[in-house]
Amino acid sequence: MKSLMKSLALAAALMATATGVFAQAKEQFFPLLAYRTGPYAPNGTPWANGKQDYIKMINARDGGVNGVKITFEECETGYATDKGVECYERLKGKGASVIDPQATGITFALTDKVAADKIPLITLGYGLSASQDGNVFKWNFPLMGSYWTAADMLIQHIGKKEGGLDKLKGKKIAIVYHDSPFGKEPMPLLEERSKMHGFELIKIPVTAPGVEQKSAWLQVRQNRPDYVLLWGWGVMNSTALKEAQATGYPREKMYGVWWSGAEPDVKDVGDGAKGYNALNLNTSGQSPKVIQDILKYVHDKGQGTGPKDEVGSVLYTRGLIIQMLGIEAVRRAQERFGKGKVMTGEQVRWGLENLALDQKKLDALGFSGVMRPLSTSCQDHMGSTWARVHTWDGSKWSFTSDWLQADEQIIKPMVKVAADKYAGEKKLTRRTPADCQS
Amino acid sequence: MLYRENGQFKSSYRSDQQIFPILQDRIAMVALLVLAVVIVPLIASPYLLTAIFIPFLILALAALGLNILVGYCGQISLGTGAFMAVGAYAAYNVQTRIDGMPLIASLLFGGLASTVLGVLFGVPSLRIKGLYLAVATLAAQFFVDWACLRLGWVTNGSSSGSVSVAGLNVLGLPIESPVQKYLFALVFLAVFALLAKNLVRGAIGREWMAIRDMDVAAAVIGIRPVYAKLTAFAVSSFIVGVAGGLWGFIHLGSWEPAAFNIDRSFQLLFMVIIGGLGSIMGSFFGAAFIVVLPIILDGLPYWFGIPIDTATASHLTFMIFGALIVFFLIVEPHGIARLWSTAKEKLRLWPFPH
Amino acid sequence: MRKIGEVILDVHNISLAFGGVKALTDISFDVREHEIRAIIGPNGAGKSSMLNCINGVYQPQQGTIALRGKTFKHMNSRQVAEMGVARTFQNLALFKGMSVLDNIMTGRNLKMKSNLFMQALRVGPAQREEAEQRLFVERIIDFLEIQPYRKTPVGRMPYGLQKRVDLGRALAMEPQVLLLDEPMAGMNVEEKQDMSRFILDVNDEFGTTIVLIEHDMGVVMDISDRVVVLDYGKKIGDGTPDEVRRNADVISAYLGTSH
Amino acid sequence: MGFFLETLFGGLMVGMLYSLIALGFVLIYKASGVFNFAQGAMVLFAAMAMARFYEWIPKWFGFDNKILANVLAFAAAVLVMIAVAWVIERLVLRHLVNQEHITLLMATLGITYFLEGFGQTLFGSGIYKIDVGMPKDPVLVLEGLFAGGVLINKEDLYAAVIAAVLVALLALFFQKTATGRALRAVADDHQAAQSIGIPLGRIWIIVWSVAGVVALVAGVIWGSKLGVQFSLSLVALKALPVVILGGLTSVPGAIIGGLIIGVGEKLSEIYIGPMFGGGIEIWFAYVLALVFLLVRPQGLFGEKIIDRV
Repeated sequence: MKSLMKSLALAAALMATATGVFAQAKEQFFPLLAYRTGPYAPNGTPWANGKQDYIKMINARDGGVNGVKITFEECETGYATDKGVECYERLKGKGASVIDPQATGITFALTDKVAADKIPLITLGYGLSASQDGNVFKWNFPLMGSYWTAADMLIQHIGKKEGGLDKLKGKKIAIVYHDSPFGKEPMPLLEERSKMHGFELIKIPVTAPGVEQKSAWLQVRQNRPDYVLLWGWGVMNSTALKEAQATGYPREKMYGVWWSGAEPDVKDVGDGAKGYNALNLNTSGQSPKVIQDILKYVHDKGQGTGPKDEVGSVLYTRGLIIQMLGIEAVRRAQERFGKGKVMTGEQVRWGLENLALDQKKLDALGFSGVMRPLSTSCQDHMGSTWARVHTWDGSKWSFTSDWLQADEQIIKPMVKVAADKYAGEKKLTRRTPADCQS
Repeated sequence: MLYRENGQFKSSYRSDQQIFPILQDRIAMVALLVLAVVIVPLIASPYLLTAIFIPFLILALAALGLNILVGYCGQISLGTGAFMAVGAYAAYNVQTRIDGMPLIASLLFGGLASTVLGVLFGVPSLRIKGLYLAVATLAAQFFVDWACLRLGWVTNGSSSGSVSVAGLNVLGLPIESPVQKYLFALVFLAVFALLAKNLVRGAIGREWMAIRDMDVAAAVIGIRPVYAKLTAFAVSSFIVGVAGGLWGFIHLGSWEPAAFNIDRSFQLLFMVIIGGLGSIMGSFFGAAFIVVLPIILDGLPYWFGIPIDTATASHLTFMIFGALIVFFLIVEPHGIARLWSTAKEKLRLWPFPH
Repeated sequence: MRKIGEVILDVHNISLAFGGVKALTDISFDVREHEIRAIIGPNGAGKSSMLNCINGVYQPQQGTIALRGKTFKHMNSRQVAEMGVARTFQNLALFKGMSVLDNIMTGRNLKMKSNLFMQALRVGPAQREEAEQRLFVERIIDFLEIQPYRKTPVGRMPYGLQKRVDLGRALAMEPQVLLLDEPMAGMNVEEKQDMSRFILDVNDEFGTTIVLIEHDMGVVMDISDRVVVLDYGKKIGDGTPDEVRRNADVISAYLGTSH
Repeated sequence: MGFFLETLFGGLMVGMLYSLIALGFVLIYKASGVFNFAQGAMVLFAAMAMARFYEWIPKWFGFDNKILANVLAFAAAVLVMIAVAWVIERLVLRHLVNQEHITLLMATLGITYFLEGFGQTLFGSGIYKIDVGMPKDPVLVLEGLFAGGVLINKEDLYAAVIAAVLVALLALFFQKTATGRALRAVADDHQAAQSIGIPLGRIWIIVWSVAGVVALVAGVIWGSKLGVQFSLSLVALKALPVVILGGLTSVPGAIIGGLIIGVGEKLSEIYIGPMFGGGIEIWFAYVLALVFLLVRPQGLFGEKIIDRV
């Protein structure tokens, strides 16, 4: 045991010094969970780069938020839940006031912990769909969308293509999904929709991480569905597209969730992926002002996190948005709890709950056109459910639909039911209006 | 340093059969327990508890279980993760389905469930050996991974396949804060370590080692391979199953099958190899080493300002683990535990080697 | 003073083959209580295979083996052991990872009755049992004069002593019939003398019947009462050392002259 | 019926790739008694080397010729794999001579982790592309016979042919060349081989190099189909049942075992899977092998094991 004790003592000591460094006042600390290794690295890396670059840019351009410098530390999770928990525990000790786990599994593991630690959890476009209900999930913020809204939008879009949702009757829609909570989360909604419109839903699981999909696509070939929804992440996406090509399934009939529609997924498939569609929460490309600022203040100074030419890619930009929302929450909180102060987790939570990013604000932030306005409330922790479909033309993504929005009539009741079930299991009571003011 | 056994004469075989025949060792053990039970909870930060001590304790327990199978009985297993999973999900099911089910009972039930599976997949070991058995245990791994995702009742019908527990308590005492969780895990580890130690130094332990070292000879002196191997599988997977329950309940609180995937199995096997095959103590060393090393490597850049990005750090972890496995297999097949005991040997003779 | 008694072990028409290879053909011989019976023969004569048949490692295709008149054809090693047959091995089959003490203790396992849980908890009976058996084992350790090595892992001991531990493990079973497979192979002169002494003592003091495979003719002729000679899996001679010495087939087999 | 043929064919094609990986296992096991768990990592490592050199070499030497780039990249990758073999022999094998199988197996687990870490450090963790000009699009055949015809993936066909050729070459290498005969001698009995003066060390380097090249070919085929990424090393796990089924020591066993497993898992996934909600192929292959083991512990073509005392 001696050796153990020694190494722990060492670890503790080092830890102490480390925290010392980060514990100085006037610094808002952002823990960055990331995965730059393993099966999901291709998608995890640009995402993480975007977050870092945005922080660097804010510090360089504005000197932080009202004078509060922003610090960060990145922790490699490798998409593994237990590693994620370790990272969380380590970084929370350094004054984390908001966290984005970047993985559905880690989100599930942290959901209980953050409530106890009073640290809000941003799960932009992923995580627990039910957590959009802020009355039960006080600390979760699935901003801009959840798997349910995503699935809903896809079905709507396909409906439009067919010329009306009623036309879906008798159609076959297959979902090729990552066999994990991430891939299974949308099922309840899809089942709901298939009941409503009478289309047949064919579920085809792909064992994680999804390097070997031959039989999945043989099943597609067997059932000959009218559409295929792709619910993959990391290496699974590109593999799926290659297998689709190999089995000759028309890519035009394939629709991916917004985690299956980025450059790494299609780049090395090239023409093979031509015509493939996927949802997207944000634009890509280097034209927006915020990207220009990043190039100017960060990359031109040689402080860029990733390769310059990947700046503005789909997932990179999503990283920016997440980081921006986190920082805006801090800004919003400062407006109430004192400008130029370091915000606590509870204060940032209030900020996240009272975000009001109208077009004017977005333009000011340099996000004009990148995303739709978003405003959250105590009840609604999602803020907005806008997304567009973009299509790969063999060399680049371009939008092929106008903004879609999930159907409240369907989502709301489902969220309510699920949230109540969760509250029941966890013996939680819904928040009172009074609590919303806090 | 006064580390001597001179003058400590054993008046009876029983006293010679104590776990720690040497007085100094007994003192050290007591000291260690005091440290673990009193001091650590007092001084350790919540981070150290939740991110290092608790995982260490639980994984040490699992490694202990695996060591009985691999280290003592010589039956390799690449499916330990599966047995942990079974333990965790079985415990989860009784916990959630039966109202007011005491926590400890659920965890032990998890252990039993894992035992059943363990014996089931142990049966091939009667007919097939070594490499082939490794593959058999892999079968268990993949099957369980699949079952936990696919069979609704395993996850109590949770649509996402992820499950979580809350409001843990033992006889009303909550198991919520890091310290409580730490102590809870510690008790489990201490108790099972003691029981395991008794087994391996008793008749059954000798049977296991006999099968490991020379199975034909063992059979000739009347040891039934069937009994020896299956008990090893049973005991091993029981402990591993309980560890699985603790991992889900105490450490993660909410988990998905991926928490017990094949990487976990390898991780545990590495703990046993590095720590020391056929040594209870070794399981502790191994777990400590493998839990702490990556954290230190991750930390390095920040502590010393060495410009290693997180990716490189974790690649480095991979490489170091790999290298160490080979190193220990070549240089010291009995792992850190043997290094430790040789150190003690030296100490006994010090300052007069021979 | 020992006296030769009834037939205790009766081997009858044993034939054994691996795939096509015939290891033993139609072997018959008997062993009387308290006697020292040697099996000799050139390498590959099937001596070890014979022992392996007797204690159930191999299942002969034909023939029967009777212990104290109890005939058996297919019997596993455990049953044989329970009937009081112990065995040492030609190329040491000790449990290398274990101490001398533990190695010999395994010989007592048949005598230990306490179940898994009692052992885990180390409650009274289990504890007591352990101590009792330990007592017996210590007697064997004294008898074989290996006290200083009690706690040493056998792997680290000199070869000659390992042979003793092997014998000790067999003796711990309190066998009625003791099968010794080349107990003196690779020993120097005085090691051989020690070993012969032990064998004779065992035979005297405990009255154990001994079946012995040995190459060293000197030793065999000195200590054994009767000798079986095997060659190419066939029995070519059987009788007292002197009879065997005069047997033409045996001589030719050993001198290698064809007939 | 048409679809059944497609599944069958698909299974055979995947099976061919499994055989290729299994072949690596068998070669190494025959010659050095090592159950090389690292075969998958070697496939990954080789494929990554190939993919990256294909990008780098043109940059370094400033030319733009796909074929030349591919050839050079392949050559470079071969050298890398030989280096790997050499290092493994130097640092690991020769220190573990005559160790137990389990020990060796665990050592290769160590090698696996090292190679995975090292590979990602050298070559990165992204998805990389191997483009040896394999056709990507499928063709329909037998449309006359079945409605909708039978869809066959050209790339799979090519892959199968390449694999078959490689196997043939290996067979020749073993039967005809002196080294090959030496290898077989070593496989039969290490001590004996040593005693007649066959240098074990060199033999092992050769075998591991050959296995490395086999891994490279497998990696190239698999990589050009699905892209090269960290997860590629997992395909080794799918090849294990193949080795068990075919027998650890038998080259034909690896081939036939591969085909059986390939077809078996695809058919099971398609026709049995849906009853269980799908995703069964990974464990089905293992259970198949396991059941088989209980009936015939040494595998289809393996040699029988007898305990001597």
